[in-house]
Amino acid sequence: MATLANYLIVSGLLFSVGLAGVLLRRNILIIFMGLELMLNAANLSLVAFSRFNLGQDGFPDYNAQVFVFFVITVAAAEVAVGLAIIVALYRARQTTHVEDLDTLKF
Amino acid sequence: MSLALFWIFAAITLASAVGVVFFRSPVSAAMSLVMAFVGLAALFVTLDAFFIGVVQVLVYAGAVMVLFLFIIMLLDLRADERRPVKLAAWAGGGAVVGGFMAVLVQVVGSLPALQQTKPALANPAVNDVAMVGFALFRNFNLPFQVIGVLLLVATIGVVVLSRRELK
Amino acid sequence: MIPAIALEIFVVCLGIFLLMADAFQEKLDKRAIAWGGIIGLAAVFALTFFVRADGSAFGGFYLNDPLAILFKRFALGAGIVTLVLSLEYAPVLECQIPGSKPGAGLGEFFILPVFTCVGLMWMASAADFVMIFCALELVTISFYIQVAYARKNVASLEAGTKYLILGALSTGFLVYGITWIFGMTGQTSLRGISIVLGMVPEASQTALLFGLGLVLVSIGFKIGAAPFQFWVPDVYQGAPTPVTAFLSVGSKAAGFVVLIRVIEPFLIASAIAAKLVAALAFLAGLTLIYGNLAAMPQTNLKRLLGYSSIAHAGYLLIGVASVGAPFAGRAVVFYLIAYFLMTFLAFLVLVPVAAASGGDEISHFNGLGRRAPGLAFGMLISMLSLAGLPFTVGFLGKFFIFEVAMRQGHFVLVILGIVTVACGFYYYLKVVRAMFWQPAPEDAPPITVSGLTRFAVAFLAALILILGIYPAPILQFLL
Amino acid sequence: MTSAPWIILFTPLAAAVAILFLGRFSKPLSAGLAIGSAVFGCALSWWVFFQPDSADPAIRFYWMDFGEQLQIPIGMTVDHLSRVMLVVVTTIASLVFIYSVGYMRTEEGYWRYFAGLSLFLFSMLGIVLADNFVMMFIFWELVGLSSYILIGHYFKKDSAADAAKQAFIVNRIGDFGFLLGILFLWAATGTLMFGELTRGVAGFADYPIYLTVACVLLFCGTVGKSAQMPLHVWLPNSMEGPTPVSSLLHAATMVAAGVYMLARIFPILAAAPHALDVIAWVGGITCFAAALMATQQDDIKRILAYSTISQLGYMVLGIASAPTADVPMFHLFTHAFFKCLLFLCAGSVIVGMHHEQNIWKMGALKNKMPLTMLAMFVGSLALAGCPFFSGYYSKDLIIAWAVESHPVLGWLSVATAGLTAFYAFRLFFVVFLGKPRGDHARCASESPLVMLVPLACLAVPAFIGGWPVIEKLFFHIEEPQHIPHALHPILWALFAVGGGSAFFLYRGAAKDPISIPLFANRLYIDAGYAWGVRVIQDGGAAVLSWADRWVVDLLVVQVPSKLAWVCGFVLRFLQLGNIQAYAFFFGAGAIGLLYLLIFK
Repeated sequence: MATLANYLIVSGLLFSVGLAGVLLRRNILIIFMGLELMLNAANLSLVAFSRFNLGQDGFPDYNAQVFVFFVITVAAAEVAVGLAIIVALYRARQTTHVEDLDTLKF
Repeated sequence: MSLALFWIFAAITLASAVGVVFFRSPVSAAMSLVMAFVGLAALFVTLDAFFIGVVQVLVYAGAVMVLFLFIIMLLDLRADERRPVKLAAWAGGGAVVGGFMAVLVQVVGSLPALQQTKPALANPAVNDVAMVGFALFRNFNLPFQVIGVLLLVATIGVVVLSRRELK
Repeated sequence: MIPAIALEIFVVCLGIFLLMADAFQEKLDKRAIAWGGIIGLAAVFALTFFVRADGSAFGGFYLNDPLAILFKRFALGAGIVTLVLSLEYAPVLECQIPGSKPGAGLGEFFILPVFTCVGLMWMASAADFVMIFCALELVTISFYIQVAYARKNVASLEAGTKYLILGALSTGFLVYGITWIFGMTGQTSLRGISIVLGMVPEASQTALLFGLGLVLVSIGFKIGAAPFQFWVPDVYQGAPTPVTAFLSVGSKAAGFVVLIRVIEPFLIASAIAAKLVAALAFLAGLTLIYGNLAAMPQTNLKRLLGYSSIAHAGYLLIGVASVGAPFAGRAVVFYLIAYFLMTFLAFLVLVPVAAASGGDEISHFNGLGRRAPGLAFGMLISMLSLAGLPFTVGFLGKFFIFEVAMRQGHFVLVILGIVTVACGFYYYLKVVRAMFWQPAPEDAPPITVSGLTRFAVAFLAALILILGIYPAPILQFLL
Repeated sequence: MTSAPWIILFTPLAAAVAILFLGRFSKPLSAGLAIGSAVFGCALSWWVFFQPDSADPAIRFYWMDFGEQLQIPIGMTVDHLSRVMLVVVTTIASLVFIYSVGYMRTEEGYWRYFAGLSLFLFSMLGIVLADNFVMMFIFWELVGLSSYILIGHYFKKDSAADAAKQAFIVNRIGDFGFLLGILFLWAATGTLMFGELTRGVAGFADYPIYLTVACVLLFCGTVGKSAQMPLHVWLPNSMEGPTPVSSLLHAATMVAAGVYMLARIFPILAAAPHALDVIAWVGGITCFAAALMATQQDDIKRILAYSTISQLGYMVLGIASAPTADVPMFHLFTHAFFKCLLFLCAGSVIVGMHHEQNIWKMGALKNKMPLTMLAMFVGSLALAGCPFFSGYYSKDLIIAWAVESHPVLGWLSVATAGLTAFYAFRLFFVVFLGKPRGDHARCASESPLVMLVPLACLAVPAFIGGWPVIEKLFFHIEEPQHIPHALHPILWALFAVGGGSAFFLYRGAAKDPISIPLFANRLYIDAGYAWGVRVIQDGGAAVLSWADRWVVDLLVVQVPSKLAWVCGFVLRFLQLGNIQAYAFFFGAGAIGLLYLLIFK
């Protein structure tokens, strides 16, 4: 049987990989994918916690699953708005590369 | 058996996630991300969260990734593939990720319930869609409304930001 | 008496009504929408005085205490001033959005702040991490859109992208943090956490602190605390000016309300509380130093205000780090009100001057004392108050903060605060110097100001002085 | 009686507001309002002064009241100290206001000037009457603000605008210390009322270091406001303002505020002997060094400015060495009159000379301006410490106490007395004797009556202000017991030597180089001073006034601009504009915070 630690480690690794995507990739779209991975990692932990720490009635804490549902919804909305901004940016600058975005600095 | 399944799905998820970071082509990265999401959905299922698993596939693998691919195609993002890799950026990013993982390992290692295995459910055949639904519409009514307003705002935003000419 | 939630319902209905009016009344002058928003929000503001603060509702998601009511007013006020600013800014914005006809796209620009305002109001009442998350995201996503709104202007888009990426990063940290707090306590509601916190085993505290730390990182991002503040100057500079103002006042204030609410249950456990206060004090010191020092070489006023907002977050964090003192909460709230007045006043002057002079560099303010004495006087009061000169509300804000910090023994922070106030004088007086000691350019165009803006400038300036001399009404109100 | 102090305080404010709205329509109206309010306040102050003490002289209400935690009262102290100060401030102010009518009649910004004066008077009276630290601090800042307005009166002139800014900023530096000191005391005692503080501090005797730090921080306020070393730089530069303003600034208001504050908290200081040592040294050194600087200035107002710094040094030294605050207050009292007189005379000379301020372009004015000369002579004698003139009594008292409690500083101040006589008469002889050294000096003319009457009025107290009969009326002073018998003869001799050498050196001097032997001597002192400066900055100025200017430059121009440059430089590494760099800092910061939270 997989233990709680297994799930938490997998989730933590997933979060770290997502963070690595944000920190290492220079294409805004892929940075954005990294951010989605981070949110998903959090979701995995949430579900794992809810499944491993059962309530008094012997069922998982469904409140956590509702939270996961909200996170997914918000993430989808964020993706929609984010991609709209990226498209607008591409139309104006013909780039999705972070290093080209440096007019505002110092 | 279930442990093996867990590790298979975990391996698929993590490997695909690493692929997102390392594939040069955005299309490959996006496809890899789809695999990660599917693997994750499977992991949800191993945790008896069938509803979340389904939503994960529907929303992420179905809608979000299609959006991503669509944008990648629309913007034709093959042009700026070849840029020199910045060693300093990779070293710095790697250090931060490494540091974060180190903290995380410490934290997970300190947990008392580390080796805890899945306790048995009171009723293995529980209808978790219904349970989540009850929780959502009874307890979480207010946040649900907030999310509704959020989606409205997001809709306005997408229209405003991506229309060629505003009316 | 009406239930508190009705306030948010009214504002949502107002937003939807304005949206419908914008969509279906093609002939409608877009300015009417802004006026509708201002009047509607003002009406709801008036309604807040008929709400009784009677505790929690909606299964513990919604808190309805005096602090929440106060910040609902705060959010509504911020929304109103933002719409006033937007009206003044509309001609500038019109050139920066692709429209098929004059006034196209302005309607949504006036409507989005209304929805942001709802988000801020919900944040003020959020008593559960789920609710905090949802309200916070409503605010954040609406800000993504508003920051990038002027999409023919590359700076606006760049600012939008930066805010989007870093904001989403902070959201990731927030969710992961909430996850760990939930994992260790089995609770998402702040009240529930405060109940079970005593029963959490010693060994779980590391993980609990880990989750709390991640949440702090995310809130630190929202309030612009160092080292999570890097987005602030860039985004403030690039965003359309009314959005900058809203972001710097509304978003920051809501962040502080959430911060106050989130740390409250954790103060029960003394081991956690000590570490928490130490971490907050550390953030406060870092933020003070960064915000004040970095502001010194700035020449762009919007960017300067960005750094200034970081600096003020530092002073506010000193107040939050002094939570043990009986007066600390009120000191923070008073400071936020002071910050509201002086920052909005600065933006109210900035918008017409920038529109007339064609830019928001400090040099564009040269000779404003002669060109537009009224506006220059408003700016003078704002700058002096931001710098913390006595007889302004900004001075009292700092005074109360330092007072509570002294009581809690944060001597180092107080000394740091006072030293950085001196830096503040340097960069705020740069603006004053430009206005009164530099000659106006030869071809300086006349500055036109609408009556509404004129009124708002006079009103805020008067409030700064009156509350600076006699703050008792506000303070008694906070009791 | 109870409402009189409130009326005294708010009359000038009302006048200032009225002038602000009505003054631009009529010059006589603005002057009349200002003078009327000042004279009225003066009369009322004298009346208050002669009232018997009442049981509870303080009247107060709460400005902010939150139960136990925070109460900030606004109240009036009408005790012995504040009554004396009230009389001095309002009397001097009335005379200066009247004099201003003559001085400013041709200047622009007439109503602005009088509104500023009234505001200034209001702020100063607020400091005098305050019964708690918060109120004092507020008026303290208000004095700074109104002096900023007045010094910068000719704001179109760059030097005036810079001087105003400098005065403001340098004062702020001192004020930060002051504010911090107030907070320290508050944190320790939980009260801000002067009366209660004394009791509160008594319970704090076990923490001498804390109390010392608090007192030294409070003293920082004095260092800024009363122009003590090293923050004295703003005062000579503040001469850019109109001369009556300098007079007001130097005699009774602003600079006196610092000394008055120390006198107010005298019982607290008495509990912190180490802080008193610091105060004594700062005062003694300032006293001596400023006198040295005064001996080699050429600008008539600058000589007087350094003289003020030196005299303030005496007062601060007096605070630290005398057993009661009455000793330095006595000197503050006499100094107010004779210094005001000197400045107004200087103003009269300047007007007569068509705004020429260099003493080496004056000369032989004794024939052209006999009345001014007479007044100036009285003032100089008082300043120099001539027996039977006011300055003699008060200054010798401070010197006597200083010799008793801090011998080194005491003898330094004795030496300063000789220097004082020297520079006072150098100024007098160069300006009024010898031959005219310029066209302006040849065609100078006596000032109008409206300026001469205040001179006459001031000459009287400058002469008799120190006589024992008057001293008894205002102060309760005792003489030190153990001073050397030779002290007074030495002081008389020093007065004679200083005055005499000035007479011989400058009587007929055509231009500065006649002081060549002295010049060498001055360089010798300067070299010592400049050496200290050179330790910090390679090179440095060789002349004291240069060093002076260097400090100005360092404090007000160089440090902020260099700091700004350094910040900009550092920021270019952090605020790169690159999202990924920001994300990196974000992540690193997050790890740092987590580390701090979890493992520390």
